Formats: sequence, C-alpha cells, structure tokens
Amino acid sequence: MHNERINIDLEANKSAVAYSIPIGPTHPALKEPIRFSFELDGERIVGVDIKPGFAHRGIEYMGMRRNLIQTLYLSERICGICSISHPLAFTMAVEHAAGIEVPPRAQAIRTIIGELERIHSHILWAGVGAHELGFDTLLHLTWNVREKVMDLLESLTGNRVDYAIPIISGVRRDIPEEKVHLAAEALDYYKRLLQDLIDAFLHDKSVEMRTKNVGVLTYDEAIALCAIGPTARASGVKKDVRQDWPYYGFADMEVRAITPEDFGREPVGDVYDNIIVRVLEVAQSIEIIERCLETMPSGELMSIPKIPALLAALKKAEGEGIGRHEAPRGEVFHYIRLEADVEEPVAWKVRAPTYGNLMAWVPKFLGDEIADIPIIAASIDPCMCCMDRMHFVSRDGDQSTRLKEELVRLSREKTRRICG
Amino acid sequence: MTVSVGNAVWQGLIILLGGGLLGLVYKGFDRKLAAQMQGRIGPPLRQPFFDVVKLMVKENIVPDHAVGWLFNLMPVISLAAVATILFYLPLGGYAPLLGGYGDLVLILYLLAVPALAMMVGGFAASSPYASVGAQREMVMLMSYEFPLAIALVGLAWRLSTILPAGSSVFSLGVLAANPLWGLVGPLGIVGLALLMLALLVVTPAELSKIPFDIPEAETEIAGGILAEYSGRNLALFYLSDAVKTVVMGALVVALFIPYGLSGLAGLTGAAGAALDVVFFLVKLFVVVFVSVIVVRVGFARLKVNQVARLFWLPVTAFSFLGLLLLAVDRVI
Amino acid sequence: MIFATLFKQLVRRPATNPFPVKYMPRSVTGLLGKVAAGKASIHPPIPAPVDLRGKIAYDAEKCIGCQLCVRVCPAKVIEFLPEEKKIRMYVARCTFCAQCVDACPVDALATTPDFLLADTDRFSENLIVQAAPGAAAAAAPEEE
Amino acid sequence: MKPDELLAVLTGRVGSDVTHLRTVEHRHGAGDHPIYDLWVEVPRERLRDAIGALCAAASPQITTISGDDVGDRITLNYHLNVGWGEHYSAVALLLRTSVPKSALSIDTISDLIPGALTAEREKREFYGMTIDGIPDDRNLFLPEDSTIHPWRKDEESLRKTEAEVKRLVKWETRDA
Repeated sequence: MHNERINIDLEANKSAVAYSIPIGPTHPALKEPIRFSFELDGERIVGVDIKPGFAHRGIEYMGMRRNLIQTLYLSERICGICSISHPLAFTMAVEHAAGIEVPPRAQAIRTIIGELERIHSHILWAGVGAHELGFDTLLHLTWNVREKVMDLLESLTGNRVDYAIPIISGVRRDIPEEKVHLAAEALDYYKRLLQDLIDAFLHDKSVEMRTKNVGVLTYDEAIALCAIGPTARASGVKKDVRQDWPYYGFADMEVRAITPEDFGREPVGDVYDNIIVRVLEVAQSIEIIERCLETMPSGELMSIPKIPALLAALKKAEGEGIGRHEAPRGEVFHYIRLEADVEEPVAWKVRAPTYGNLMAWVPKFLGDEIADIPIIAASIDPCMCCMDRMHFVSRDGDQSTRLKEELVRLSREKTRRICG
Repeated sequence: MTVSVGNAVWQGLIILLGGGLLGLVYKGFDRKLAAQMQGRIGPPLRQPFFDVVKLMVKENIVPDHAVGWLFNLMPVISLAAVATILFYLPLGGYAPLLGGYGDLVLILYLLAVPALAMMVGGFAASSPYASVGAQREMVMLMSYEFPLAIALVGLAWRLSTILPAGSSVFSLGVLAANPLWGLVGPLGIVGLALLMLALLVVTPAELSKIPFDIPEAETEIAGGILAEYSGRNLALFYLSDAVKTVVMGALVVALFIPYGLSGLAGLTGAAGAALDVVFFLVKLFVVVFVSVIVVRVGFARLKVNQVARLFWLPVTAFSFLGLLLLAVDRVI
Repeated sequence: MIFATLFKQLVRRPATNPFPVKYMPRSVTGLLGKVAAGKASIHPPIPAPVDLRGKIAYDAEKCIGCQLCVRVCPAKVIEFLPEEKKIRMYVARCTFCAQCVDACPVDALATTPDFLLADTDRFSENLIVQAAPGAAAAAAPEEE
Repeated sequence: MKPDELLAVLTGRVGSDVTHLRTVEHRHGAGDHPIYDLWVEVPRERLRDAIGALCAAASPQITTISGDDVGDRITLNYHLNVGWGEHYSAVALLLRTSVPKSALSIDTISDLIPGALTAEREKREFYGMTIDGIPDDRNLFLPEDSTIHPWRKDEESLRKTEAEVKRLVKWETRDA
C-alpha cells in the first residue's frame, strides 16, 4: 500500500534544498488563507509543508452553546459554497441521534437542492481552475453560466447561498408544481451547455498543456491518504457516499462513482482527470435531479411541523448519531451526541472534505513546478473555512486588545508621515 | 536631411507625448475589448490614465533588503529605452526622426533593455517572488530573441539583395519605404508571411502578455518582477509597457504593412498626411488586436519550459523556413 | 472553439448587470443627491423572485411576546423588550434564514423581498425593525 | 460488506475485547435497502490490532477521529468508511476507545493508514494528548506556540474568551 512518494516526514528532505518560497496565508492564487512552504530546486518542488488554521472560527465550540435549531444555521455557515452539505449532514446526524423520521418528499427535496449545489459548485470550481491557469476568459464565461443555477436556487429556496432549506425532521419549503418547470428549464439549459463545457475544458489545447500529468495522485496514494470526493475519483478510486451508502433520494437510484474511465481515459489522477470527473458529475447531477422531479413522492414536508414541538422533542432526545453527505468536494461528516434535558449538542464534530484531502496535496505537489502550484492547490477544490473551524486569538484577552491599538497607532502615524 | 536642433527637440517632445498617450489609449482599448469578449463591461477607456495618475501620487516603497539605487533606476531605464525606439519608428508617411543615427540592430537592443531592466529590478528587490520572476524573464528573453532576430535580419538581408549596394538596408525608414511584398516572387511571399507570423507570435512574449506573462504570473508568483514595485516606479513600468505595445505594433506595421492610403485616394499635402496617420493608427490597432488582445483572452498561461520549447522549436523553425524561402526565391 | 465564442461576445451585451450605474460616478454622494432630486436615473436592480427571504416585516399588533423567535434566531438578531412584551430586530446582523417567521405562532413576522439594505450605520432606522416609529422614538435612549 | 461480516473481522483478530455497542439500520427513500452504522468499542491497547484487521480485510478510509471530553476520560471515536466501492457496499464504522485523563496517550495508526495523520495531529493539539509514534508532532491548526487545549472541557483559559464573546454580544445592541 505504501508508495515511496508518500513522505509524511517532510522535515527529513529539507537538506538538499536550494531555496524556499512561502505561498500564503494570503496570496493571489489562494482564495482563502492557508500557508504552504515550498522547498524548491529551481522551478521544481522537492518539499512542501502545509499549515492550515488561519480561518479558525470556533464553530463547533459555538455550536455547543446554542440549541440545535440555531446550530443548524451555524453549520450552514461553515462554508458558503457547500451551504447545503453541512446542514444535510448535520440534520442527518441529529435525526439519527434523536430517532426522527424524514418524510419521503422532504428527502427528495433535500436530494434535489444538494445536487443543484453540486452543479453550481463544480462550475464555480471550473472557473477558479481556469483563473489559476491564467485563463480568465473561461473564468468569466463559466461564472456567467453558473448564474442560471444560482437563480434557480434563489427562486426555489429564497436565498442564493445559505439556502436555509433543511430543518431537523424535514425541509422548510416545498417545490410546488409551478416551480418544477423553472427547474426543468434550467436543467435543459445545462444539458445544452454540457458539450460547450467539455470543449472548453477538455478539448482545449492550452488547458491540456497545463493540466495533463500535473498534480498526479496515484490510485494507491489516494487510498492510503484517504482522499475523498472528486480528488479520489480522479485517481480511479470508486468512492462516493451516494453509491456506497445511499441515503435520501439516492437510495432509490443507482448512482455510480464517476471516474475518468467514463470519458475513456485511464485514470492518472492528474488535474485533467479532476476536470473530467467534475464535468461529468454535472451531467450526472442533472440526471439525478430529473429523476427526482419525475418520481417526487407526495406527502408532508416535516414529520414534526411545529417549532415548539420540535424544540421540545430535541430537548428530550438522547443519543448519538452520524451524518454523511457527498458534498461537491467530497464527503461531509458530522458526529453529534445529545443528552436529555440539554438543548445544546454535548459533542459535535464536523469533518469537511478539504480536511480529508489535506494529505493528498503533498504527493500532488512533489515533483511539479512553481507554475503548477495554483492549479494543484485548486485541484482538490479546497475550502479552508470549512476545514478550519476553531480559533483562539490570544491566551490573554488584554494582549490582543493592545495589539489592535498598536496597529491602529502605527497606521495613523504612517498616514501622518505620508500626508506630511 | 538637416533638422535644426530646436525643431528636433519639439518634434521629439511631440513624439514622446504622442507615444505615451497612444500607448495608454491602446491599453484602454485592450482592457475594454478583452472585457467585452469575456462578457463583462470592463473599465472606461480612460482608465489607464487614471491608473497612471493614481500610481504617481502613491507612496513609492522600497523594500528594506532591496538594492535601493538599482531598484529605483530600473523603471527609468526601461521607459527611456522604449521611448528612444519611438524616434526610430516611421509614422505614417513621416520618416523617423533619428533615422540617420541608428538602425534595426539598435532597435533590437533597445527592445531587450526593458526586459533586462525589469530583470535587474526584480533581482534588486530581493523578494523570492521577484527573483523567480526575474529568472523566468531571463528564460523568456533567451527564447524569443532568436526568432525575432532571424525575422528582422532576414528582411534586411533580402532587401540588401534588391536595393543598390550602399543603401542602409538596416534602417527602418528604408525598410518601410520599400515593402518587400512587391519585390519578391511567390516563394518569397510565403517566406515573408512566415516571418510575419513569427513576429506576431513574438509580440505578446515581448510584452509579457498571456500566454507568455510568466514573469508576472499573478496567480503563481503574485506579480513576480513587479511584486515589490509600487507608486511612481510601478507607474513608469506601466507606461513603458504601454509604449512598448505601440512600439511592437508599429514595428510590425513598418516592416510588413507600411502602405499608405494617400496615393490611392489621390490626396496630397496635409490631408494626405492626415489620412496616412489615421490609416497608420488603424493598422497599429489591427496588429495589436490580433497579436495581443485576442491572444491574451483566448489562451491559458503557459509554463516557462513550454514557452522556451515553443520559441526554440516551432517559432524558430518557422522563421528559419521563412528565411530559407526568401533565399531560394532570390536564387530562382 | 473558444475564439468563435469570443468574437460573438464582442457584439453581444455584456452579462454584467450595470446596477446602479455603468461606471463609477465622479461623486457618489452627488449622484445620489441627483437621483433623490429626480435629475438623474440609475439602472434598476434585477427583479427579485417573489418569495425571496429579505428583510423581515414585523406586525407588533399581532405579537404576543412569546419569545419563540428569540429562541430560534441563530444570529441573536432579536432583542426582547420586557416592558412592552415586544421585540426589536437588528437587521444588520440578520442572516435571512427566516426561521423566526416559521417559528412565530401568530404570524406576526413575514419575509419581504426587500434586500437593498446597505448602510453605513448598523443602527440606522432602516436597519432596526420594531413596533412603530412613534414607539421607537419613545424607547430610544436620547437622554444618554 | 455487511455489518456482521465486519464484526467478524474485528472479533477474529481482537477476540472478546471487542464490545459490540449496536448495529443501526437506516432506511431511506422507498425503504427497500437498509444502510448500516456499526458501533463497536475496543480497549485502547487493542486499537492498533483492530485497525490492522480492517486494513487486512479491506482498504478502510478513516473519515476522522472525533473526541468527547466526559469528565475524567476522553472518548475517541475513530470513524471509518469500510467496504466502499460498490452500490450499498459500505458500512459506517465507529470504533470507540477511551483514554483516561491521567494517562492521556494512544498509539498512532498513521503507519497503518497514512491518511489518519491529520486527524491524529488535530486530536494531539486540541486535547493535549500524546500520540505515541506520530511522525509529525507539530501543531496543525493551532499556532505553533499554542499550549491551550480548546476541546478540553476543563480548559480554564477559555473562560476568558467566553466572557469576551458575551461582552461583545451585549455591546452589539443599540441601547448598551
């Protein structure tokens, strides 16, 4: 299982290094703070150290001080892009812990919104990837077509991000008949667009030049380092929660993990394979949503429709549960423990996809060039704010206040100096 | 040709100012059209002027570890070098101001100076990003200079075989006055087309524009060479980039499409000259549009080894082939 | 081929919505003054869908002061005023989940499609939802 | 892989030290097929054996390690995804072990599953525990020089932070 390229002990190969270059915590290639220290030999990367933690906000800690309904919306704010994935996993964990059933129609609606989010997330990723390659035109064109699914989500849920749709025991809004045609229209739009996406990303010479055999994660490495989501699937690892452990609407349909083989390419695990998987998953999501819309069961939306009753039931609940959801970036995992007569969760652990793919970055970077750093960093579709959730500014509250005052004083002095 | 010193200074100032203005206007078009092609509105056409003014009033920061005098000197050298080329460029029907004092080889040297200046400035900044950028600029320079030199020398050599001995074939004025398209056979025309293609490919590299913007590569090395530059210094680099765009465009126009409309329209005097100047601007715009704007929105950034390979193999091969065809054309 | 798309884009309208104006005006406050005086116009925003979750509307008449909304609000937007048994909402902190609307047993709260809420003051009149303007003036701590 | 088979794999190596807590069956959609959670507990000395047995039988994916401060002990839950790859083939396994606060240490499993390193480093810094044999014992998320252990419920230095947060919340209302 072990491969010589997997080098956990990064300190060991620092000796023969020409120079090092820091990328982050803030850098134009990174949309969110993380620090990479690259050891370079010319343009070639021979070592990498990753230091996350700059976006820690203490969400689990905050969650343990709020009741479960408040925590639900807190979980939604773990990440703005997968803003349905965390609530879905969270509600699943709570429902499993408290033994609450979810009506079939609510399950279907959760599935639909989750898959719509996958479409928008993958298109967003494609744009970011293009930007990292210096191909801003594709960024603007892809983000333009992404508006369609954002508009659809807005009209279905009421919000463009942070949809606030799932609630423990069901969903908050129905998809009525008059809105189904909106969804159908948007899906048709994306079906027509799919070939353009394939042409622009998979058949474009300059994209191919920059992505083939760049950022390779082999099959064995992907398994050993527990890579998840499209990152793992690009290496040919058929891992997909919707397939292995089908939940909600996926239980009734046979979702297959998409690998580059579906595009007729032997999986290499490079950035090009990542693009293949994500583009094909857009097509897969369209199919899933259509299927859900066709076979949407009728019935109620929440098994406990009254909020006071729900709060009471949650307060009484005692138990532990896990929730899993295949987010666009990979599996989201929530563990929760509830105690009777306590409104807050007693223990809450969130595992976001980037956390799982953190280790996979190392072999992807090694041996490639500086020019490949942005696209490799982007290839796992990282989301630091998902991964980092806990932060303590200072051991001493007073110290941090002084620090702030110091900064204000310095900047004022500088302004005076410039203005003369 | 006798030009009084006073006159020369006046004309020189006009050319400098005109070149700078034109450069910024073309930059404005570049941003606007690129935005339009990307489905955006883009900044107003006068945005580059705002940018220069803004940068001029901003603080000029020199990093603590930088070699101060080198760091501050390089933007000036860069702008001075490209501005000097302006004096060697034929504008419409006008002969270049300094046509008698230098030739194509000098232009070739002057064109390399801004890149060298940026390189030295990058190393002087002593930041890892700037150093990586400077190394990349070095590789770029070595890659595109060769096909560029072949194209320019090839043209001059072919002209020397046609004009009477003793003509200054390396003078841009002479080259522009005797367009080769009509003077060579069919094979020669194919050769010329290949040389023109090579020059058009070199243009975005010379200007460090996508797909060849690797020394600056915003997403990779955060602006590279320019990472540490700010305020006035950055404004000077910005201006020299703008002027260089005009210079490269005008070079292509002078070498390959130096034709005027005044003869065709039967206009003489001031009207004819004005028509030629306008036509020159149109030609300049077309060249910049084709070789810079469209290319920059239509490609992803290449890697440094890919750039080197591109210029050393296909582009050099193209220019050699062009040269060969010109030679064969002379023999038959 | 991407170039075909690019050239088509050259003649197409840009996708960007030019709201409120296409380019930055020379003076923002000047423009806003002109718009208020009816001398200039701005491009309208894209129409919002009907059931957009925007600013919350509050009907104090119906409110029974049960504090259920205070309990479920994730952002602690809602302040309970014990003397009047009514609530006050600080919209600047609102996350627009509308859970309070779902929780309200007497339908005193409702969502509106009003989303243009940018302001320089978190406590400006537009960003505080409470019983009625008259009551607000009485409750405001002006004597401080 | 079915939960019974998975349990058999574990008992096969670890024997009677494995406590089967429960098997949970969830039915989603039309309810035709169940999906399973398996919850088991092993003593901390046998954790490596249990993980080793799983590695020999399948390629387990370690999802994360969650922890729970329950007074004088810390419960560690190793969340594993076993048997992935086919339709309905995976079981969400929760492997529980517990560590007393008096001897807060556990053996690393990152030599068996290299992907566990992130989770182990996180537990190390957030609970202040020792992971024996961990190849990289630097802080991952917390600052390099941090000595507080935020997930410990007996962490005194967090009281101040909490008071500060309360003060901020109060300050935020207009009348304050």
